[in-house]
Amino acid sequence: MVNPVLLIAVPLGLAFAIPLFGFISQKLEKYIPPVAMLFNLIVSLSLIPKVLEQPIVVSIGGFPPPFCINLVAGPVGVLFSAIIALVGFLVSIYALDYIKEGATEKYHMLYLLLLTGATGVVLTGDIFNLFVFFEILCISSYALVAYLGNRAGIESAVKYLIQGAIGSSLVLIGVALLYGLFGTLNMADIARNIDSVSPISVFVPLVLLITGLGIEGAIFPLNAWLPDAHSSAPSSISAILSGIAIEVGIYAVARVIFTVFGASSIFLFLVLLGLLTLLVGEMSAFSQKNIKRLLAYSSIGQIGLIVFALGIATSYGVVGGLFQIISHSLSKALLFLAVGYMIYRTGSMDISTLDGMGKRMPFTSLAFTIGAFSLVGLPPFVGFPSKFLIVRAALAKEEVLFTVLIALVLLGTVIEGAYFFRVIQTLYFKGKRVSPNKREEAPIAALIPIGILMILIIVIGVYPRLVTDILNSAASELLNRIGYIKGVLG
Amino acid sequence: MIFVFLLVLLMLIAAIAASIFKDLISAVIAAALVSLIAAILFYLLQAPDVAMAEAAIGAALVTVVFIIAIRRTKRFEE
Amino acid sequence: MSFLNHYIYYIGAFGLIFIGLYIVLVKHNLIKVIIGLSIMETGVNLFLISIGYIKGGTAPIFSTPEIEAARMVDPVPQALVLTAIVIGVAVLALALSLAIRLYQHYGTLNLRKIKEQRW
Amino acid sequence: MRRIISILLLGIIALGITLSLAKIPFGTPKTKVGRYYIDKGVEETGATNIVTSVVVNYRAFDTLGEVTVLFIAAIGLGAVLTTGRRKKPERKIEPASLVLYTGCRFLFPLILLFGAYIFVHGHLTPGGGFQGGAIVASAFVLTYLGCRERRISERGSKLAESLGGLIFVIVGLVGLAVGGYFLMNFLPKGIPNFLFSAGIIPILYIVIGVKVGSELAGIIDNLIEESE
Amino acid sequence: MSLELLLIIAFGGAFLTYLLGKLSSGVRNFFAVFISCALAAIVAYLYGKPSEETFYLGFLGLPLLLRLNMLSWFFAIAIAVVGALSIIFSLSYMKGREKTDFYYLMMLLVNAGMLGIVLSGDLVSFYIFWEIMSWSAFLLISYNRGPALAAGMKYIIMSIVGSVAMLIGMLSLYANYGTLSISEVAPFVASASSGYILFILIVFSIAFGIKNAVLPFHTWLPDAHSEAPSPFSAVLSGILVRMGMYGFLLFFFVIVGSKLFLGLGRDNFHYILAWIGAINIVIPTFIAMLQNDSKRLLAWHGVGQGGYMVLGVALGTSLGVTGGTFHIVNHPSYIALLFLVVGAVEYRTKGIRDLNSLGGLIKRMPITFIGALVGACGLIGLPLTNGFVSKWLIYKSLILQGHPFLAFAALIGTWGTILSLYKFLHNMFLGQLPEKYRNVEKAPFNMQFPIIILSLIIILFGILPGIPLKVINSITTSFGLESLNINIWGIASETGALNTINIFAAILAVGLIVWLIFRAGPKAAPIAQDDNYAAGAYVPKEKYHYTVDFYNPLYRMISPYLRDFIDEFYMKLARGTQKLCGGIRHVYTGDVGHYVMYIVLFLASLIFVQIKWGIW
Repeated sequence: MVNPVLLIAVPLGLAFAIPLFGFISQKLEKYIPPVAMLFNLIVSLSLIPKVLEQPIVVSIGGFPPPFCINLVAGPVGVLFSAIIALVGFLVSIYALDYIKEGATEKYHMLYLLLLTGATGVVLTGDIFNLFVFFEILCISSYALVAYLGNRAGIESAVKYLIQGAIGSSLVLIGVALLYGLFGTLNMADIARNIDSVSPISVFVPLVLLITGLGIEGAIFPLNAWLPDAHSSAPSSISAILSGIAIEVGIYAVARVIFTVFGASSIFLFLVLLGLLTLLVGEMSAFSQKNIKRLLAYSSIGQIGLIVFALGIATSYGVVGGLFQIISHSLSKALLFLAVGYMIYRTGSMDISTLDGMGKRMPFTSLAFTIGAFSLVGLPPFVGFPSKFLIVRAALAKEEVLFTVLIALVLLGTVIEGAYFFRVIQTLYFKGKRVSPNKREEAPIAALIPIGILMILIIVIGVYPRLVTDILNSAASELLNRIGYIKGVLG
Repeated sequence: MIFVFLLVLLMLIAAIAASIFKDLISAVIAAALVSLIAAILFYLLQAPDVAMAEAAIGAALVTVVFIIAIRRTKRFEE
Repeated sequence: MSFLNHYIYYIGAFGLIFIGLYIVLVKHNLIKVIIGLSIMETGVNLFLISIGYIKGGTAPIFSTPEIEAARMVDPVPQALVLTAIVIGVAVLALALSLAIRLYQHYGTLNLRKIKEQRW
Repeated sequence: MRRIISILLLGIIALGITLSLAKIPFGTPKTKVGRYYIDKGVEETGATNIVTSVVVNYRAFDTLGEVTVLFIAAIGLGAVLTTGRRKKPERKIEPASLVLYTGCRFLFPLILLFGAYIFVHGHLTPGGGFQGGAIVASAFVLTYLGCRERRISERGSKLAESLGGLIFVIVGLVGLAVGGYFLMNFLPKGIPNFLFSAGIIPILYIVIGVKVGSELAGIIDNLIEESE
Repeated sequence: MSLELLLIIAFGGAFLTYLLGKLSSGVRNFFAVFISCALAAIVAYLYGKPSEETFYLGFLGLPLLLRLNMLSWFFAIAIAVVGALSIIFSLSYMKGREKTDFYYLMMLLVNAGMLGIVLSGDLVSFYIFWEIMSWSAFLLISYNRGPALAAGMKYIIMSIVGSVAMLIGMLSLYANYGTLSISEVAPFVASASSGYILFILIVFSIAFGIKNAVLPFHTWLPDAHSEAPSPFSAVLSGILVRMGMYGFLLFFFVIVGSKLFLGLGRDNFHYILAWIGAINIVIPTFIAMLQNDSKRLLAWHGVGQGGYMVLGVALGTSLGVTGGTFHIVNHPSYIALLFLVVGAVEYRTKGIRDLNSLGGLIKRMPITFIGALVGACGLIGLPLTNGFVSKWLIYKSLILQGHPFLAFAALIGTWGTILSLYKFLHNMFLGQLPEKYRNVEKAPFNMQFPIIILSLIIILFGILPGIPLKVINSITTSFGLESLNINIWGIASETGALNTINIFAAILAVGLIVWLIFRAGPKAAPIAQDDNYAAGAYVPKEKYHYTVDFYNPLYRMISPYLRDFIDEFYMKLARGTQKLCGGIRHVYTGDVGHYVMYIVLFLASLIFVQIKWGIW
């Protein structure tokens, strides 16, 4: 059996080793992240069949679970680590050619560490360890947002850092309170004892954790850093931030609410919060002129949809939410990657400068179109089954409230459709009918990941069975607290 | 006990001072004082390891880093 | 007074946290804000350590054989705080380097004036 | 206005936290995990400093993460400060006064030695990799401030940082290979209270010390570089 | 020949066409025509072979079904024929334009999507194909750049609203009954409470109404039709829009069932629907009369004719449904024909659609004119065209059911149609030939070919309506309505007798007499166009006054009342939304102090709520 700790240890070791490879040859450095992520992808995929039977719980250091840090490679963890590895792998191939300026060695290290942090967050079963990996994720994203060193990048990174630091302090206070209340840091152990303490005392750490983790997870009033950071980072990093980082934040929030606290009474609140996030995100994106900012706001909207679905908290809802996470990761990564080279070619992020891209960069434009269609939820792309599941989950509640709410959610989708279709029109049909510009397609290292993402979006969209098994068991892991506690503590 | 009480009071006053001072160097020194007193409190709370770390890192190194940063930017708050 | 006796460390810790938060909320200057973050960080650490304290306890080190294990204070919060301190320094250093770069670009550290990224 | 709102909101939060704190009385033992460490720590890890045994053995994974965070900060800071930097002509740095210079040269190895002592004895006495590393870094700070011309070689610090991290991970992986658990304490525990005891703990603390020291020094080096 | 294979050919052919286009445009053109004709042939071959099969199991545990019955075959053949003809027409129309590969891909995709819709046996595949059709149509509508972009946006936004409604309805059915197969869902629905059925029908009616451009949802259509490339306008107006009618038929009669449908809402639901249909006939027809853009004029008729179908179907009697259904298949024949005519004229005059600057093209493009004439007759519903038959059935059923006001409305609609199509014919083909079009050539053969075919169809079905009526009769009987007595000349039932042979004979006789009278009377002598004087002075050619401002007095009289209030309302709504959205994003003020305040506010309000109300 492959030990899931390798998913963290190997990329971490390789990240540390990048400077050493750099001593051998400068060219070698940039090939480390793809190798590490490929390794992770293979390991995660090979873990899936085992995990479907029962979660793999490994302890670090060889002590029994509540007394040491343990990793819980359940369906949720492996699903997320597979997504992280997949998107990380593809984006790192993209970066081979895209990242040419600046301290590239540092870029590759930070990039790999970011992904390692994300993997750690989704696999760990210890709340303080979750905090530590969260910090790895956050701090490397601060640095990467500032990587270009221009005005926008630095400003966004500073704002992101201030909010993120507040968030991590809040998380730490929450962890401290939990430790004070329960005398343990193991999530399963806390979950087992959570009912022994009066609700008001537990509520405060819960709220602190939701707020602190929700900042990275971009839930509405906490997500003000997101549009800045996503639009100012290099596009490859925007793809990762949008496709992985916020999903991991949502994972953490969900894990805390579902598993640790079992806070079933705030699910409705979560639904409303998701709806609010969705509407604010989509509406803010609507009249946006900056293409990357538009995508960033759309990410907020999608996160809202995910939170909405998770808040429904039936197995349909959670499956839908997780499916939406997959769909958003793939689609948004694709969009950012596609937009990256468009911006590179035009030198501007203004949407109106993208006219005629359909001629100049046909493949990239096609990729953008498919990504946008998928986000809007059109068949036969991956966004459709996820939207299908979410709407079904909401309607299966058979409450008028949920019917109204899902109608509002879908209204948000209409807005999303409106602005994405406008961009697509700009790509293909806007502007004068000029003589064909010369082709300036993105380099092959960028086209390969873009192509793979496109294929994945279509394949999963057409054949959702590929992922539904793991999604179903992941949903039952999230909903079945007792099972989780038993699985970890025996 | 009164000693602890005074220390905490002093620490809070230093923290408030750090927020009030317009001169950033003074503010940083006040923050360093906060850290230092915190280190003493750690020691009193039977955490010598943490006290050492706080004194070496929190009070000393952080202050140096702050001062370098202030030298490279602006000394006074506007 | 006995209340103070019991909770003086908590009061100190949360005092620092709220002063730090207040600085972040109200102050305009980026360096000030970072100072606020660091004060907050210290407060959290103090809180963690005071959770682990036991009245009349000793440090969790078996430096001499006659130390009673039962009277030792909890070692876990101390380990956590060690980690937290280092993380705090890391964030701080990064924040200050960003502040330096921000100053190079904008010529000011007033956060109310640095509003190019918005809407 | 902003002040009033802030105070109001912070007051509400404080109220909530107070309610929660009511269930966490000060000064009473309330932990089972900590109790386990105190009872079994010496026996299981061989370190007499229980905090060390928690940091480097029971919760070594956190420590790995923490080292990584510092590493990220160091390279992130390098990336932030170096990208887009205009190359300035080397300015001549005026040398420090002789007394200061000699004093620094004299103190430097002593401080270094002190730092090394602290992290080597981390499993026996208070202190450890972080504290020792910070002291090592302060030795470098001293030389920057005092001697003004000394720089740690970038290659050297890079090597120390990445080798340090790598050794940490490799020790963990060896534990995985030998005992089936990542970061398992696979070396003999020895007799408590001796320098050569506690298995991998001293190795890891030395690694951490070197790494933290070079990273903190590197951070300050990077920050200071252009300001001169 | 399985249905699965049919769809694989349709979709695969579309993509293969695109790829072949990268090789050579000649091969691509041939292949596109081949695929679309092959589809028509296959569909024709499948006549009378009902089947049902599962074609895909991978979608979230829902089996996706395909099924062929009379209803779907009936639509499928219309789709395939119109699709093939418009592709043939495109060959010259699209010559030398940009992105032709893309154009053919999308044309074939739209076609394939529509085939998928009518062949799907469950609502999920229905929805999937519906969406594929919607977005490929969006890309085609936007194809012409310029104003087409706004038209495309209007279309796609309304279309998404429609599919959102459909999604809600569909998943509500799924959540309640656990199945989405049409045949399995129908019995469940039949036993549902009438309130729930009403909810389902209203939700789906929004979706289908938007696609079918029923009155409050029609605003996308005029823009989209007039801005799309003409061959696609033919498809769009002829058949794509009528997918909404297919949906109505499916839901009213197959899923809900005719008895339940008629009794819904104390017998009022279908009556209200009929009135919507009637309004839908009158207003758009009069708006059409005032248009000066030939395609826009036709587009408004597309809306108007939809009203007849809704009216007929909503009546729910055998005659009415038969008339409505027949109208659905008649409509593509003449509206597509007229759009193709416009396309041909546009092609030869280099893109002129303004009715005020055309004229006299009858000499230059005679075959096109004949096509236009036949199409216009069909649209008006003159005898000996298929339009007559279907409208006659609708009138008849209205009168039999005792709805004089509805019948009157339908009649008014016909008058408006006559007036506006006279304008259309006259301004394009009759009157003076403008100087600059003196050398216009007749349309190329592959434009004339579809025009001729469609004209023949119109006349054929006009004289021998029994052929389609037989099919329609079997559809309506499958709905549970009583069967009509169909013969090849029409209907022999007592209640709705129709015999086109009598009409044919009468018209032949009258025509003969008229011809004889004209023969006997004095003949008009053709005079050169510039051989005329005004008040004794020679009028320079460039000052000739052609047929400008048709119906100008009428226009001045009624135009204030014929504004498209609904469209204006939507535009206002859109602007309001835009303003609101622009306002919302100002919460991201750029001031990090505010952002931290949001965080603290969030935290504090949660704690406050908990302390105050104790939600947990």
